[in-house]
Amino acid sequence: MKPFSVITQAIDPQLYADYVLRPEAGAVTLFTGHVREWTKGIQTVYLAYEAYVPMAEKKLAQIGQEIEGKWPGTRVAIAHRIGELQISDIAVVIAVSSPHRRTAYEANEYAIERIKEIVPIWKKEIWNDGEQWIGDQKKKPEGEWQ
Amino acid sequence: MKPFSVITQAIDPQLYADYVLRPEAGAVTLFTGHVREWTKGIQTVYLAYEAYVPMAEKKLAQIGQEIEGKWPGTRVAIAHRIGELQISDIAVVIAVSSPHRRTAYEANEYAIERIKEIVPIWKKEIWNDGEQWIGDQKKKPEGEWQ
Amino acid sequence: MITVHYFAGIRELTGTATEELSLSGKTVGQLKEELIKKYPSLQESSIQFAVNEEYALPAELLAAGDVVALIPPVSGG
Amino acid sequence: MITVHYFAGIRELTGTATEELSLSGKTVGQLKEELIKKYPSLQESSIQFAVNEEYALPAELLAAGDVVALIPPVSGG
Repeated sequence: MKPFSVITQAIDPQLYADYVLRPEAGAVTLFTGHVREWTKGIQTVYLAYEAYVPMAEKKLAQIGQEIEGKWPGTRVAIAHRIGELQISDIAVVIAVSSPHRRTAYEANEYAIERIKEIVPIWKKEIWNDGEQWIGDQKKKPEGEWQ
Repeated sequence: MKPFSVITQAIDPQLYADYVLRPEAGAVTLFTGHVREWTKGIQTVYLAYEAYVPMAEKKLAQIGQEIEGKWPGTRVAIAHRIGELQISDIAVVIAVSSPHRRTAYEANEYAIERIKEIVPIWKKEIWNDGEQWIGDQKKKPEGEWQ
Repeated sequence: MITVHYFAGIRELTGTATEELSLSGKTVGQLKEELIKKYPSLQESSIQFAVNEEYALPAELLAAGDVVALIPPVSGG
Repeated sequence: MITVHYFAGIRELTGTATEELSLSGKTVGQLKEELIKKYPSLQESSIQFAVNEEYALPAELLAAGDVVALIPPVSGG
Protein backbone atom coordinates (compact mmCIF):
# COMPACT_ATOMS: atom_id res chain seq x y z
CA MET A 1 0.00 0.00 0.00
CA LYS A 2 1.25 3.50 -0.84
CA PRO A 3 1.08 5.50 2.42
CA PHE A 4 0.82 8.86 0.60
CA SER A 5 -1.39 8.58 -2.41
CA VAL A 6 -3.94 10.21 -4.67
CA ILE A 7 -6.48 7.62 -5.75
CA THR A 8 -9.52 7.46 -7.99
CA GLN A 9 -11.44 4.65 -6.30
CA ALA A 10 -13.33 4.71 -2.98
CA ILE A 11 -11.12 5.13 0.10
CA ASP A 12 -11.05 2.27 2.60
CA PRO A 13 -9.98 4.06 5.82
CA GLN A 14 -9.14 0.86 7.68
CA LEU A 15 -6.20 0.21 5.33
CA TYR A 16 -4.57 3.42 6.54
CA ALA A 17 -5.27 2.78 10.21
CA ASP A 18 -3.76 -0.69 9.84
CA TYR A 19 -0.69 0.73 8.10
CA VAL A 20 0.22 3.05 10.99
CA LEU A 21 -0.40 0.56 13.82
CA ARG A 22 2.69 -0.79 15.61
CA PRO A 23 3.39 -2.33 19.05
CA GLU A 24 4.65 1.07 20.28
CA ALA A 25 1.36 2.77 19.36
CA GLY A 26 -1.11 3.44 22.15
CA ALA A 27 -3.28 5.74 20.05
CA VAL A 28 -4.44 5.91 16.45
CA THR A 29 -6.42 8.86 15.11
CA LEU A 30 -8.21 8.44 11.82
CA PHE A 31 -9.69 11.51 10.18
CA THR A 32 -12.01 11.22 7.21
CA GLY A 33 -13.19 14.26 5.32
CA HIS A 34 -16.57 13.68 3.69
CA VAL A 35 -18.61 15.42 1.03
CA ARG A 36 -21.11 17.50 3.00
CA GLU A 37 -24.53 18.19 1.57
CA TRP A 38 -24.89 21.78 2.78
CA THR A 39 -22.24 24.54 2.83
CA LYS A 40 -23.29 28.01 3.96
CA GLY A 41 -26.88 27.32 3.01
CA ILE A 42 -26.10 26.04 -0.48
CA GLN A 43 -26.88 22.43 -1.36
CA THR A 44 -24.07 20.50 -3.01
CA VAL A 45 -25.12 17.90 -5.61
CA TYR A 46 -21.65 16.42 -5.92
CA LEU A 47 -17.98 17.45 -5.86
CA ALA A 48 -15.32 17.04 -8.53
CA TYR A 49 -11.72 16.85 -7.31
CA GLU A 50 -8.71 17.33 -9.57
CA ALA A 51 -5.04 16.97 -8.62
CA TYR A 52 -1.57 17.47 -10.00
CA VAL A 53 -1.06 13.86 -9.02
CA PRO A 54 2.72 13.36 -8.87
CA MET A 55 3.30 16.65 -7.05
CA ALA A 56 0.33 16.06 -4.74
CA GLU A 57 1.73 12.68 -3.68
CA LYS A 58 5.13 14.28 -3.03
CA LYS A 59 3.49 16.97 -0.89
CA LEU A 60 1.48 14.40 1.07
CA ALA A 61 4.73 12.54 1.76
CA GLN A 62 6.36 15.84 2.78
CA ILE A 63 3.57 16.40 5.31
CA GLY A 64 4.25 12.92 6.68
CA GLN A 65 7.94 13.79 7.05
CA GLU A 66 7.10 17.10 8.72
CA ILE A 67 4.94 15.27 11.25
CA GLU A 68 7.47 12.55 11.97
CA GLY A 69 10.03 15.34 12.51
CA LYS A 70 7.83 17.47 14.76
CA TRP A 71 6.41 14.52 16.73
CA PRO A 72 9.01 11.72 16.86
CA GLY A 73 7.47 8.29 17.28
CA THR A 74 4.46 8.99 15.07
CA ARG A 75 3.65 7.14 11.87
CA VAL A 76 1.43 8.72 9.21
CA ALA A 77 -0.54 7.66 6.12
CA ILE A 78 -2.68 9.94 3.95
CA ALA A 79 -4.80 9.38 0.86
CA HIS A 80 -6.88 11.81 -1.15
CA ARG A 81 -9.47 10.75 -3.67
CA ILE A 82 -10.06 12.61 -6.96
CA GLY A 83 -12.84 12.47 -9.53
CA GLU A 84 -16.55 12.82 -8.89
CA LEU A 85 -17.61 12.30 -5.27
CA GLN A 86 -21.16 12.01 -3.96
CA ILE A 87 -22.57 13.17 -0.62
CA SER A 88 -20.87 11.38 2.33
CA ASP A 89 -18.09 9.92 0.16
CA ILE A 90 -14.64 10.12 1.74
CA ALA A 91 -12.45 12.73 0.04
CA VAL A 92 -9.43 12.39 2.34
CA VAL A 93 -8.21 10.02 5.02
CA ILE A 94 -5.43 10.77 7.52
CA ALA A 95 -4.16 8.08 9.90
CA VAL A 96 -1.65 8.88 12.64
CA SER A 97 -0.33 6.53 15.29
CA SER A 98 1.62 7.61 18.33
CA PRO A 99 2.64 6.20 21.69
CA HIS A 100 0.35 8.76 23.39
CA ARG A 101 -3.03 10.20 22.44
CA ARG A 102 -2.35 13.96 22.61
CA THR A 103 0.21 13.71 19.83
CA ALA A 104 -2.05 11.56 17.67
CA TYR A 105 -4.76 14.25 17.74
CA GLU A 106 -2.38 17.18 17.23
CA ALA A 107 -0.44 15.60 14.40
CA ASN A 108 -3.60 14.51 12.62
CA GLU A 109 -5.06 18.01 12.72
CA TYR A 110 -1.74 19.42 11.55
CA ALA A 111 -1.93 17.13 8.53
CA ILE A 112 -5.34 18.34 7.35
CA GLU A 113 -4.31 21.99 7.82
CA ARG A 114 -1.17 21.41 5.74
CA ILE A 115 -3.13 19.56 3.05
CA LYS A 116 -5.30 22.62 2.68
CA GLU A 117 -2.19 24.82 2.35
CA ILE A 118 0.29 23.04 0.11
CA VAL A 119 -1.14 20.01 -1.70
CA PRO A 120 -2.12 20.74 -5.33
CA ILE A 121 -5.66 19.38 -5.23
CA TRP A 122 -8.72 21.37 -6.26
CA LYS A 123 -12.38 20.99 -5.52
CA LYS A 124 -15.28 22.05 -7.70
CA GLU A 125 -18.71 22.28 -6.09
CA ILE A 126 -21.59 21.35 -8.37
CA TRP A 127 -24.98 22.73 -7.35
CA ASN A 128 -28.38 22.40 -8.99
CA ASP A 129 -27.94 25.82 -10.62
CA GLY A 130 -24.23 26.11 -11.22
CA GLU A 131 -20.72 25.14 -10.22
CA GLN A 132 -17.54 26.73 -8.89
CA TRP A 133 -13.91 25.88 -8.31
CA ILE A 134 -13.14 26.52 -4.64
CA GLY A 135 -10.00 28.45 -3.72
CA ASP A 136 -8.31 28.57 -0.35
CA GLN A 137 -10.82 30.57 1.68
CA LYS A 138 -8.20 31.24 4.34
CA LYS A 139 -6.13 33.30 1.95
CA LYS A 140 -8.56 35.09 -0.31
CA PRO A 141 -12.19 35.96 -0.78
CA GLU A 142 -14.47 33.32 -2.18
CA GLY A 143 -15.53 33.41 -5.77
CA GLU A 144 -12.23 34.56 -7.21
CA TRP A 145 -12.25 31.74 -9.74
CA GLN A 146 -15.88 32.16 -10.62
CA MET B 1 -25.76 -1.33 17.16
CA LYS B 2 -25.49 0.15 20.64
CA PRO B 3 -23.68 3.48 20.26
CA PHE B 4 -22.39 3.46 23.86
CA SER B 5 -21.31 0.01 24.86
CA VAL B 6 -18.91 -2.14 26.83
CA ILE B 7 -18.14 -5.27 24.86
CA THR B 8 -16.11 -8.43 25.29
CA GLN B 9 -15.31 -9.21 21.68
CA ALA B 10 -12.87 -7.45 19.33
CA ILE B 11 -13.85 -3.89 18.41
CA ASP B 12 -14.57 -3.18 14.74
CA PRO B 13 -13.95 0.58 14.53
CA GLN B 14 -15.65 0.98 11.16
CA LEU B 15 -19.04 0.18 12.72
CA TYR B 16 -18.75 3.26 14.90
CA ALA B 17 -17.53 5.52 12.10
CA ASP B 18 -20.47 4.36 9.98
CA TYR B 19 -22.91 5.00 12.82
CA VAL B 20 -21.98 8.68 13.17
CA LEU B 21 -21.86 9.51 9.44
CA ARG B 22 -24.71 11.67 8.08
CA PRO B 23 -25.17 13.97 5.04
CA GLU B 24 -24.45 17.00 7.26
CA ALA B 25 -21.08 15.59 8.34
CA GLY B 26 -17.98 16.95 6.67
CA ALA B 27 -15.59 15.39 9.15
CA VAL B 28 -15.38 12.14 11.09
CA THR B 29 -12.68 11.54 13.69
CA LEU B 30 -12.11 8.00 14.85
CA PHE B 31 -9.86 7.44 17.86
CA THR B 32 -8.69 3.97 18.79
CA GLY B 33 -6.74 3.32 21.97
CA HIS B 34 -4.49 0.30 21.66
CA VAL B 35 -2.58 -1.90 24.08
CA ARG B 36 0.97 -0.55 23.95
CA GLU B 37 3.90 -2.86 24.47
CA TRP B 38 6.09 -0.47 26.48
CA THR B 39 5.05 1.97 29.23
CA LYS B 40 7.77 3.93 31.03
CA GLY B 41 10.35 1.28 30.18
CA ILE B 42 8.26 -1.65 31.40
CA GLN B 43 7.13 -4.29 28.91
CA THR B 44 3.45 -5.19 29.04
CA VAL B 45 2.59 -8.84 28.28
CA TYR B 46 -1.16 -8.19 28.14
CA LEU B 47 -3.85 -6.08 29.80
CA ALA B 48 -6.96 -7.15 31.68
CA TYR B 49 -9.87 -4.70 31.69
CA GLU B 50 -12.78 -4.90 34.08
CA ALA B 51 -15.90 -2.70 34.14
CA TYR B 52 -18.99 -2.01 36.15
CA VAL B 53 -20.81 -2.64 32.90
CA PRO B 54 -24.27 -1.07 33.35
CA MET B 55 -22.87 2.08 34.97
CA ALA B 56 -20.01 2.29 32.45
CA GLU B 57 -22.49 2.23 29.56
CA LYS B 58 -24.55 4.96 31.23
CA LYS B 59 -21.43 7.09 31.69
CA LEU B 60 -20.38 6.59 28.06
CA ALA B 61 -23.85 7.73 26.99
CA GLN B 62 -23.55 10.71 29.35
CA ILE B 63 -20.30 11.70 27.64
CA GLY B 64 -22.10 11.51 24.31
CA GLN B 65 -24.82 13.83 25.64
CA GLU B 66 -22.22 16.23 27.05
CA ILE B 67 -20.58 16.42 23.64
CA GLU B 68 -23.81 16.90 21.71
CA GLY B 69 -24.64 19.70 24.18
CA LYS B 70 -21.27 21.42 23.99
CA TRP B 71 -20.89 21.00 20.23
CA PRO B 72 -24.33 21.00 18.58
CA GLY B 73 -24.41 19.13 15.30
CA THR B 74 -22.03 16.39 16.40
CA ARG B 75 -22.92 12.71 16.65
CA VAL B 76 -20.92 10.36 18.89
CA ALA B 77 -20.42 6.62 19.39
CA ILE B 78 -18.08 5.00 21.92
CA ALA B 79 -17.24 1.40 22.78
CA HIS B 80 -14.84 0.00 25.35
CA ARG B 81 -13.67 -3.59 25.36
CA ILE B 82 -13.11 -5.57 28.56
CA GLY B 83 -11.38 -8.86 29.30
CA GLU B 84 -7.85 -9.85 28.30
CA LEU B 85 -6.33 -7.74 25.53
CA GLN B 86 -3.09 -8.43 23.71
CA ILE B 87 -0.55 -5.92 22.34
CA SER B 88 -2.11 -3.68 19.64
CA ASP B 89 -5.68 -4.79 20.42
CA ILE B 90 -8.20 -1.96 20.48
CA ALA B 91 -9.35 -1.13 24.03
CA VAL B 92 -11.54 1.84 23.15
CA VAL B 93 -13.02 3.42 20.03
CA ILE B 94 -14.49 6.92 19.82
CA ALA B 95 -16.22 8.14 16.66
CA VAL B 96 -17.37 11.74 16.28
CA SER B 97 -18.94 13.33 13.22
CA SER B 98 -19.40 17.04 12.77
CA PRO B 99 -20.12 19.48 9.95
CA HIS B 100 -16.62 20.94 10.42
CA ARG B 101 -13.28 19.36 11.28
CA ARG B 102 -12.16 21.46 14.26
CA THR B 103 -15.14 20.32 16.31
CA ALA B 104 -14.65 16.68 15.35
CA TYR B 105 -11.11 16.73 16.75
CA GLU B 106 -11.98 18.69 19.89
CA ALA B 107 -15.03 16.64 20.78
CA ASN B 108 -13.21 13.38 20.22
CA GLU B 109 -10.36 14.37 22.52
CA TYR B 110 -12.88 15.56 25.11
CA ALA B 111 -14.45 12.09 25.03
CA ILE B 112 -11.25 10.22 25.84
CA GLU B 113 -10.41 12.65 28.64
CA ARG B 114 -13.87 12.17 30.15
CA ILE B 115 -13.66 8.39 29.81
CA LYS B 116 -10.49 8.51 31.89
CA GLU B 117 -12.27 10.61 34.52
CA ILE B 118 -15.74 9.16 35.03
CA VAL B 119 -16.28 5.77 33.40
CA PRO B 120 -15.95 2.83 35.83
CA ILE B 121 -13.47 0.74 33.88
CA TRP B 122 -10.19 -0.52 35.29
CA LYS B 123 -7.02 -1.75 33.68
CA LYS B 124 -4.55 -4.24 35.08
CA GLU B 125 -1.13 -4.41 33.49
CA ILE B 126 0.42 -7.86 33.40
CA TRP B 127 4.21 -7.97 33.09
CA ASN B 128 6.59 -10.93 32.97
CA ASP B 129 7.36 -10.46 36.67
CA GLY B 130 4.13 -9.12 38.14
CA GLU B 131 0.92 -7.25 37.64
CA GLN B 132 -0.80 -4.08 38.86
CA TRP B 133 -4.19 -2.41 38.74
CA ILE B 134 -3.68 1.06 37.28
CA GLY B 135 -5.35 4.04 38.99
CA ASP B 136 -5.92 7.46 37.50
CA GLN B 137 -2.39 8.81 37.29
CA LYS B 138 -3.73 12.34 36.89
CA LYS B 139 -5.17 12.32 40.37
CA LYS B 140 -2.84 10.26 42.52
CA PRO B 141 0.58 8.64 42.63
CA GLU B 142 1.02 5.39 40.78
CA GLY B 143 1.03 2.14 42.66
CA GLU B 144 -1.62 3.03 45.19
CA TRP B 145 -3.49 -0.18 44.48
CA GLN B 146 -0.38 -2.32 44.46
CA MET C 1 -30.58 -5.56 52.45
CA ILE C 2 -28.35 -3.71 50.02
CA THR C 3 -26.05 -5.15 47.40
CA VAL C 4 -22.41 -4.03 47.36
CA HIS C 5 -20.14 -4.52 44.34
CA TYR C 6 -16.35 -4.46 44.46
CA PHE C 7 -14.10 -3.99 41.45
CA ALA C 8 -10.48 -4.27 40.40
CA GLY C 9 -7.99 -3.74 43.24
CA ILE C 10 -10.79 -3.43 45.80
CA ARG C 11 -12.28 -6.75 44.70
CA GLU C 12 -8.91 -8.41 45.19
CA LEU C 13 -8.61 -6.77 48.60
CA THR C 14 -12.07 -7.81 49.85
CA GLY C 15 -11.82 -11.23 48.22
CA THR C 16 -15.34 -10.97 46.85
CA ALA C 17 -17.03 -9.26 43.92
CA THR C 18 -20.47 -8.84 45.52
CA GLU C 19 -22.06 -9.17 48.93
CA GLU C 20 -25.42 -8.44 50.56
CA LEU C 21 -25.39 -6.25 53.69
CA SER C 22 -28.17 -5.28 56.13
CA LEU C 23 -27.55 -1.59 56.01
CA SER C 24 -30.69 0.24 54.95
CA GLY C 25 -31.36 3.54 56.71
CA LYS C 26 -27.69 4.44 56.84
CA THR C 27 -25.80 6.87 54.64
CA VAL C 28 -23.09 6.17 52.09
CA GLY C 29 -20.59 7.68 54.52
CA GLN C 30 -21.74 5.32 57.29
CA LEU C 31 -21.47 2.38 54.90
CA LYS C 32 -17.91 3.43 54.16
CA GLU C 33 -17.06 3.40 57.88
CA GLU C 34 -18.61 -0.06 58.29
CA LEU C 35 -16.67 -1.40 55.32
CA ILE C 36 -13.41 0.04 56.65
CA LYS C 37 -14.02 -1.81 59.92
CA LYS C 38 -14.63 -5.01 57.97
CA TYR C 39 -11.75 -4.47 55.49
CA PRO C 40 -9.14 -2.29 57.25
CA SER C 41 -6.94 -1.97 54.17
CA LEU C 42 -9.73 -0.01 52.45
CA GLN C 43 -8.88 2.97 54.67
CA GLU C 44 -6.08 4.41 52.61
CA SER C 45 -7.90 4.12 49.33
CA SER C 46 -9.45 7.00 47.43
CA ILE C 47 -12.72 5.29 46.67
CA GLN C 48 -15.82 6.84 45.19
CA PHE C 49 -19.24 5.32 45.77
CA ALA C 50 -22.02 4.72 43.31
CA VAL C 51 -25.63 4.07 44.32
CA ASN C 52 -27.85 2.53 41.66
CA GLU C 53 -25.23 3.22 38.99
CA GLU C 54 -24.73 6.92 39.74
CA TYR C 55 -21.95 8.58 41.73
CA ALA C 56 -23.19 9.36 45.26
CA LEU C 57 -22.12 11.76 48.01
CA PRO C 58 -21.43 10.57 51.59
CA ALA C 59 -24.71 12.08 52.82
CA GLU C 60 -26.90 10.00 50.49
CA LEU C 61 -29.27 7.74 52.40
CA LEU C 62 -29.38 4.05 51.49
CA ALA C 63 -32.66 2.17 51.15
CA ALA C 64 -33.40 -1.54 51.01
CA GLY C 65 -32.76 -2.88 47.53
CA ASP C 66 -30.13 -0.27 46.65
CA VAL C 67 -27.12 -1.39 44.67
CA VAL C 68 -23.91 0.19 45.86
CA ALA C 69 -20.57 0.00 44.09
CA LEU C 70 -17.14 0.94 45.37
CA ILE C 71 -15.34 2.69 42.52
CA PRO C 72 -11.55 2.78 42.79
CA PRO C 73 -9.76 5.34 40.58
CA VAL C 74 -10.81 4.49 37.06
CA SER C 75 -8.27 3.63 34.37
CA GLY C 76 -10.19 2.98 31.18
CA GLY C 77 -9.09 4.10 27.74
CA MET D 1 10.87 23.35 -24.94
CA ILE D 2 9.18 23.32 -21.58
CA THR D 3 5.91 21.66 -20.65
CA VAL D 4 3.24 23.75 -18.91
CA HIS D 5 0.32 22.19 -16.99
CA TYR D 6 -2.90 24.00 -16.12
CA PHE D 7 -5.37 22.87 -13.47
CA ALA D 8 -8.88 23.55 -12.22
CA GLY D 9 -10.10 27.10 -12.88
CA ILE D 10 -6.93 27.97 -14.79
CA ARG D 11 -7.37 24.98 -17.09
CA GLU D 12 -10.90 26.11 -17.89
CA LEU D 13 -9.61 29.63 -18.51
CA THR D 14 -6.76 28.59 -20.86
CA GLY D 15 -8.89 25.93 -22.51
CA THR D 16 -6.06 23.39 -22.36
CA ALA D 17 -4.54 21.14 -19.71
CA THR D 18 -1.00 21.04 -21.11
CA GLU D 19 1.04 22.82 -23.72
CA GLU D 20 4.66 22.94 -24.88
CA LEU D 21 6.38 26.35 -25.00
CA SER D 22 9.81 27.47 -26.30
CA LEU D 23 10.86 29.27 -23.19
CA SER D 24 14.12 27.85 -21.89
CA GLY D 25 16.60 30.39 -20.52
CA LYS D 26 13.84 32.52 -19.05
CA THR D 27 12.74 32.75 -15.43
CA VAL D 28 9.48 31.67 -13.87
CA GLY D 29 8.58 35.35 -13.53
CA GLN D 30 9.19 35.93 -17.24
CA LEU D 31 7.09 32.87 -18.07
CA LYS D 32 4.29 34.34 -16.00
CA GLU D 33 4.45 37.58 -17.98
CA GLU D 34 4.35 35.69 -21.28
CA LEU D 35 1.39 33.65 -20.13
CA ILE D 36 -0.48 36.76 -19.02
CA LYS D 37 0.03 38.20 -22.51
CA LYS D 38 -1.34 34.98 -24.00
CA TYR D 39 -4.20 34.60 -21.47
CA PRO D 40 -5.05 38.10 -20.19
CA SER D 41 -7.56 36.82 -17.65
CA LEU D 42 -4.71 35.11 -15.75
CA GLN D 43 -3.59 38.54 -14.55
CA GLU D 44 -5.88 38.84 -11.57
CA SER D 45 -5.23 35.35 -10.30
CA SER D 46 -3.08 34.50 -7.31
CA ILE D 47 -1.21 31.67 -8.98
CA GLN D 48 1.79 29.85 -7.64
CA PHE D 49 4.23 28.10 -9.95
CA ALA D 50 5.78 24.67 -9.65
CA VAL D 51 8.85 23.56 -11.58
CA ASN D 52 9.44 19.82 -11.78
CA GLU D 53 6.84 19.23 -9.07
CA GLU D 54 8.21 21.69 -6.51
CA TYR D 55 7.01 25.21 -5.72
CA ALA D 56 9.29 27.75 -7.46
CA LEU D 57 10.09 31.43 -6.94
CA PRO D 58 9.85 33.98 -9.79
CA ALA D 59 13.67 34.15 -10.08
CA GLU D 60 14.06 30.43 -10.84
CA LEU D 61 15.58 29.85 -14.27
CA LEU D 62 13.85 27.45 -16.65
CA ALA D 63 15.79 24.89 -18.68
CA ALA D 64 14.75 22.78 -21.66
CA GLY D 65 12.75 19.77 -20.51
CA ASP D 66 11.41 21.45 -17.38
CA VAL D 67 7.83 20.74 -16.40
CA VAL D 68 6.03 23.82 -15.09
CA ALA D 69 2.62 23.83 -13.43
CA LEU D 70 0.37 26.78 -12.64
CA ILE D 71 -1.11 26.15 -9.20
CA PRO D 72 -4.28 28.08 -8.39
CA PRO D 73 -5.24 28.30 -4.70
CA VAL D 74 -5.54 24.72 -3.54
CA SER D 75 -8.77 23.37 -2.04
CA GLY D 76 -8.16 19.74 -1.13
CA GLY D 77 -9.43 18.06 1.98
